[in-house]
Amino acid sequence: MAKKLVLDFKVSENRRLNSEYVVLTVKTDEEIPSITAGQFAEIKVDGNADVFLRRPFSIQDVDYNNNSLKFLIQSVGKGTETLCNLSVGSTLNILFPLGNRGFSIAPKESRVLLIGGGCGIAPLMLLGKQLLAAGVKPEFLLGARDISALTQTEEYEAIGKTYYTTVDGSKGTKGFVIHHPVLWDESNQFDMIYTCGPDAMMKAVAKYAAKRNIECEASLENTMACGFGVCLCCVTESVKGHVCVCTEGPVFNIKDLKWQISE
Amino acid sequence: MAKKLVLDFKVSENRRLNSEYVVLTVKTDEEIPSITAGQFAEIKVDGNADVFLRRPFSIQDVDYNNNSLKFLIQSVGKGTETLCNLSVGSTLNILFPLGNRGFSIAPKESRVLLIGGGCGIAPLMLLGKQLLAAGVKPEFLLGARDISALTQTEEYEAIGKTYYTTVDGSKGTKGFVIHHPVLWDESNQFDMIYTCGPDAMMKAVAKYAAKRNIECEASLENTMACGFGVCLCCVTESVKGHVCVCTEGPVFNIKDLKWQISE
Amino acid sequence: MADLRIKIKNLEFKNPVMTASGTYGFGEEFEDYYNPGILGGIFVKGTTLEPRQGNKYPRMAETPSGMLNAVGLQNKGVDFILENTYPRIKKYDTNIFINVSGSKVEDYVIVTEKINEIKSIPGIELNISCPNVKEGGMAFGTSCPSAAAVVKAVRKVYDGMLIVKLSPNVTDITEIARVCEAEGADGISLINTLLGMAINAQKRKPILSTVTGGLSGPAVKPVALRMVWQVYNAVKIPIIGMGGIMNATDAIEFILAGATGVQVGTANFIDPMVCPKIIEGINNYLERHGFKSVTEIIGALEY
Amino acid sequence: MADLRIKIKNLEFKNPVMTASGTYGFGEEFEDYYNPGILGGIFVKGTTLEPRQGNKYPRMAETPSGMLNAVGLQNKGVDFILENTYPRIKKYDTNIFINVSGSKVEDYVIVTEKINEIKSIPGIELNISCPNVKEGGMAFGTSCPSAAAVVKAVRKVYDGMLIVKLSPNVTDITEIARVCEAEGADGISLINTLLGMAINAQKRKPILSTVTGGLSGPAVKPVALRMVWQVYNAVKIPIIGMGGIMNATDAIEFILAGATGVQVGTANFIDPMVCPKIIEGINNYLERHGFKSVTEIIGALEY
Ligand SMILES: Cc1cc2nc3c(=O)[nH]c(=O)nc-3n(C[C@H](O)[C@H](O)[C@H](O)COP(=O)(O)OP(=O)(O)OC[C@H]3O[C@@H](n4cnc5c(N)ncnc54)[C@H](O)[C@@H]3O)c2cc1C
Ligand SMILES: Cc1cc2nc3c(=O)[nH]c(=O)nc-3n(C[C@H](O)[C@H](O)[C@H](O)COP(=O)(O)OP(=O)(O)OC[C@H]3O[C@@H](n4cnc5c(N)ncnc54)[C@H](O)[C@@H]3O)c2cc1C
Ligand SMILES: Cc1cc2nc3c(=O)[nH]c(=O)nc-3n(C[C@H](O)[C@H](O)[C@H](O)COP(=O)(O)O)c2cc1C
Ligand SMILES: Cc1cc2nc3c(=O)[nH]c(=O)nc-3n(C[C@H](O)[C@H](O)[C@H](O)COP(=O)(O)O)c2cc1C
Ligand code: FES
Ligand code: FES
Repeated sequence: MAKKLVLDFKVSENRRLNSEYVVLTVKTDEEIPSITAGQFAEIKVDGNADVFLRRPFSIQDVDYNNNSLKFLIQSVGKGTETLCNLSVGSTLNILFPLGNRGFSIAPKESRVLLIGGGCGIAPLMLLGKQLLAAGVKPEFLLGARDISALTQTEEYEAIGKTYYTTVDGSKGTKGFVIHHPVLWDESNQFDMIYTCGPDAMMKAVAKYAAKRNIECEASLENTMACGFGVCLCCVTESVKGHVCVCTEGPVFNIKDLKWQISE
Repeated sequence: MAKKLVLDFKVSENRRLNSEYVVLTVKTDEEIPSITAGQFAEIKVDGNADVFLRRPFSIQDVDYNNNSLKFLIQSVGKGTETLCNLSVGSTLNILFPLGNRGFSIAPKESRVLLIGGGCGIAPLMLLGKQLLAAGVKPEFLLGARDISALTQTEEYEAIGKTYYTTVDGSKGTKGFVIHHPVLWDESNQFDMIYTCGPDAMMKAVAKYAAKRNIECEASLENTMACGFGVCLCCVTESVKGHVCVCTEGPVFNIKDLKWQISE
Repeated sequence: MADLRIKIKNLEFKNPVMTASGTYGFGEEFEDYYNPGILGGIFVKGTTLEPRQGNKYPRMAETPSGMLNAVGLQNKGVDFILENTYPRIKKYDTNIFINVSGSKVEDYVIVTEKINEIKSIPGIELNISCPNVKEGGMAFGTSCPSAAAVVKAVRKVYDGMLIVKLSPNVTDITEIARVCEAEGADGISLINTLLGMAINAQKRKPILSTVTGGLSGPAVKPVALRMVWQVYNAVKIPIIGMGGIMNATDAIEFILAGATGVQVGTANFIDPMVCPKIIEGINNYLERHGFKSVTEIIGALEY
Repeated sequence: MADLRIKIKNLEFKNPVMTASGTYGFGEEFEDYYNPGILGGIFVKGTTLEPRQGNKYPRMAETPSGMLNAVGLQNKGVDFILENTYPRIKKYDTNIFINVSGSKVEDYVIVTEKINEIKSIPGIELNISCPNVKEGGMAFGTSCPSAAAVVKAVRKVYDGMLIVKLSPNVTDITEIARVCEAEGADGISLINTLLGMAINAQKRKPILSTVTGGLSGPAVKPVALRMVWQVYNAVKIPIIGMGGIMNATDAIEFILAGATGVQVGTANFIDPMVCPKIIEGINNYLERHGFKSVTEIIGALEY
């Protein structure tokens, strides 16, 4: 994995997707090291007296030619709200790339499904691109509350076939991702499932994969104080006991985790 | 005194005078109550994680037609630095008018001298204008480190005759305000001296006035937590014991204060 | 509209939001902003037997998410307050509590006896936790025997509601709370300020004239919440919680931890309208979560 | 360049800036940013006799200007650390201290005996102040007899430098410091975290799996400074001060209050480069104010 850096970036674009989501593009003068999908960054949020620690975000995309990174940010609280309202030109101090284990790239020709919900779709975009580059055709299954919460659909569709579920049925299948027919049509044989999103979603997906003996990797979003392995706050229970999500993950093979079984 | 208000203002101008000072003009939709020179406001500083309490500033000028106030702000720390960098259109929450005792207006035809240093010149501008309106011709004696620290000179000169001292002699008399010849030429008989500025300056002026039995009012800038009389943190020793600068002042007749004698 | 009323013994408070001693004056300074009568209660500035000049200036230092104060119980003395100040503010349609401070047990007793004469004052808050006076004050609140002695002596002469205000500067807050309960306190309020210090590095001097002072504001909220929760699990009498409450969510956290009522202190300095906003915010929370009365969430923390 | 060296007993530290236990791992995670060998010292994560899994997730809550943690001394046990981790980090040209924790006096003694075998480790920091474990931990640091018992037992078997780390959750920090000094401690470090609590009002649940946790960060700085100053005036052995140090000014405040060295904790999470910045900032301060050596400002507060 690349050396960790702490760099100042400038916001070069703040694209609002809907009332909840923005995509922030940030640029720096330094060269961006090679990023593995699933790796994340810890962003320092200035200008909000109520935010003390950095905030972790998956790297949604990277442009090595322009030294730029993209983040998909969902406004859920003080820090994300401040980030969502940043104007172009603002400076952001970013610690990256973090996470010693990103998603692994399935072998050529495998059939893979990338299942995401909420801001958890972010790392799947870079993963999709890296799979494509490695000769694997990704398919996406994205879930949301309703159609207005499904964002960047064209961008995902440009990478691979994309299925949708919405809780209210306003787009794709009605229900949660786990209810989508692509998972239940026995003619579909997935070799690998990647997932990132709300805990309940990932657990349902993990159960599904475990039952069918499909390789499955999940990217966890435990609350973090440091993001680089020194506070021991972000642990998950693994077969090896407590391990730090920030350094031993954030991506785990579900076989190494205990949570999906416990339910 | 007018009812205290807590209102949102918009910054309508941020005029930088030099590396240290700006003049902020702020506007609101509500009507501004009548302000007595010497009264101040407590400004909430947003966007700086290190600033917790409001910051007090003298009202340098008021425009009742435009519902606007002017503040002269000297960057000396975290809060003032943030204020000095505010862009036009920013919102400022302001508690005002504070201070139950502003400067008293000398009787018509009196000869008065307004002695200020540093950001202490701020309330003297409004005082000068209110004196003029009451038929008293104010004279100013303004002191600074050097010529570059003397700001708004034209505005003061437009109100009344203005004398200067600078520590390095780059403008006016070399030295501190107390060394200016206008104070030592026995043909000058001042009926009233008003002063605001660094403690050492005000004490020297108070001593001078007390010795000559000249009426003298000083505006104090004690550190404050609330600004309206409920925390009891801003006290000064008066002949009546500890009194709150924010409610019993900020302007005091030096006869009521103990500090100028103690030295 | 949810039912915001709470009760401590037989005394009703129209809502759980009260103001903390030393941060609200006698309420009069807030009249320009709103009618103090809308509050659940007003706890006035620490009152002593004799008038006190308090400590020398400077008495205040800003700290990260908080402030230190070293006011040192400046007040005009109980006689002046009962004769001059109280008659002016008793018009407020709320419960006014006098915060009683002293440096000797006898002083506490005499002050309380005087207050006991005025039956319209529903209660007192016994301040055994002021960190800013040389004698007495916090010393009473930091050992069980001395806390017991003051509460016992005061209880003997006082018929009204007796709330004892505890110091957080102790190893075990529950043992102090328990002796106060045992000696007849009707309620416990906490926390007073944490003893702290601030230094001006450039001048190499303490910022406060007294070197140390009392820390308040959001910085202390985690400690305050913890102590409220500990005391809630240790005594049966009601608790009034405080320490860093800035908004309705903070207030609700204290109530969930076990407080029947809350006091708002330092926040009054920053937003004079904070108390009405908190009252409204608590109501909104209760409605949103389907509670009919604020009493349903007292100590309702699930774990 | 001012002389930044300090000494505790005969041990020299190249500068007063060290890292606080539990906030710096074993230094290796910082190698990408700078060479940990530039530090005055590294205090590694709390080490116990047996490996410990620590507490359940969630272990962290952000609070105003601070955070709560409830890690609960997760570590691989003293044998693993001495055999596997220490050999990897002993290359750093700085003083590495092992933070020793336990739930029984015997455990502290056995761990210390093992460390005593490795003469290249200059010292230990006896953690009698961890608020996040059910047994032992903070309990040792909150009463004089138990603090005395641990320090005495460990001193008997340990030849290296013995720093005792105190808990701020006490009524009188000076009496604890004095017994540690009396039992042979070579230095005192303080403060460990303040016991606090955080609540999710929407879910009506504590945020931490353990309900309470340890508060650190700038919020605690006023309390930490006050305790360093009190202990400085109570004992003769050197003090290592910590609690909310975020920059050089904060570090200098601790030194002025009486600390010989400082530890930086939570700040490492927010700015991994904070320690080198603090070292540089202290040097700049000393040069600007005309001091030749940092030792000139230890306890140099004027009042
Ligand atoms: C490895 C990793 C990658 C992430 N990637 C993304 C991403 O690409 N896009 C994105 O929008 N978000 C992402 N997150 C989540 C993001 O970090 C949090 O939403 C953010 O920290 C919340 O900050 P806040 O100040 O807005 O919320 P706060 O005001 O601190 O809290 C608001 C609410 O959110 C909850 N919350 C805060 N952090 C988390 C968390 N980590 N997990 C669950 N609940 C939380 C709080 O408990 C609270 O209820 C990621 C998190 C991790 C650990
Ligand atoms: C009634 C009144 C009127 C004032 N009018 C003006 C004005 O018109 N223009 C103006 O620029 N300033 C004025 N001040 C001073 C102004 O309030 C302070 O400079 C400001 O609060 C500093 O905030 P800060 O966050 O920048 O400084 P901080 O970062 O908090 O502190 C920086 C340094 O300034 C010192 N300091 C902070 N406040 C004060 C104070 N009140 N007195 C002395 N030293 C202080 C601190 O001790 C510290 O050394 C006035 C103060 C009062 C009480
Ligand atoms: C300036 C100031 C003065 C205070 N004076 C008193 C007092 O006289 N009596 C008392 O019991 N508490 C006093 N307190 C403590 C508060 O009542 C309250 O316990 C403490 O500030 C914590 O609450 P907060 O964080 O909401 O301010 C004072 C606090 C401040 C900030
Ligand atoms: C996540 C975390 C883990 C900690 N673990 C330990 C520990 O194992 N042993 C110990 O003595 N102190 C531990 N501490 C306390 C710190 O060493 C330090 O005393 C405290 O955080 C105050 O300093 P700070 O405000 O600079 O962080 C820990 C603190 C944090 C935040
Ligand atoms: S977030 Fe600190 S160890 Fe993972
Ligand atoms: S600043 Fe609070 S009383 Fe004057």
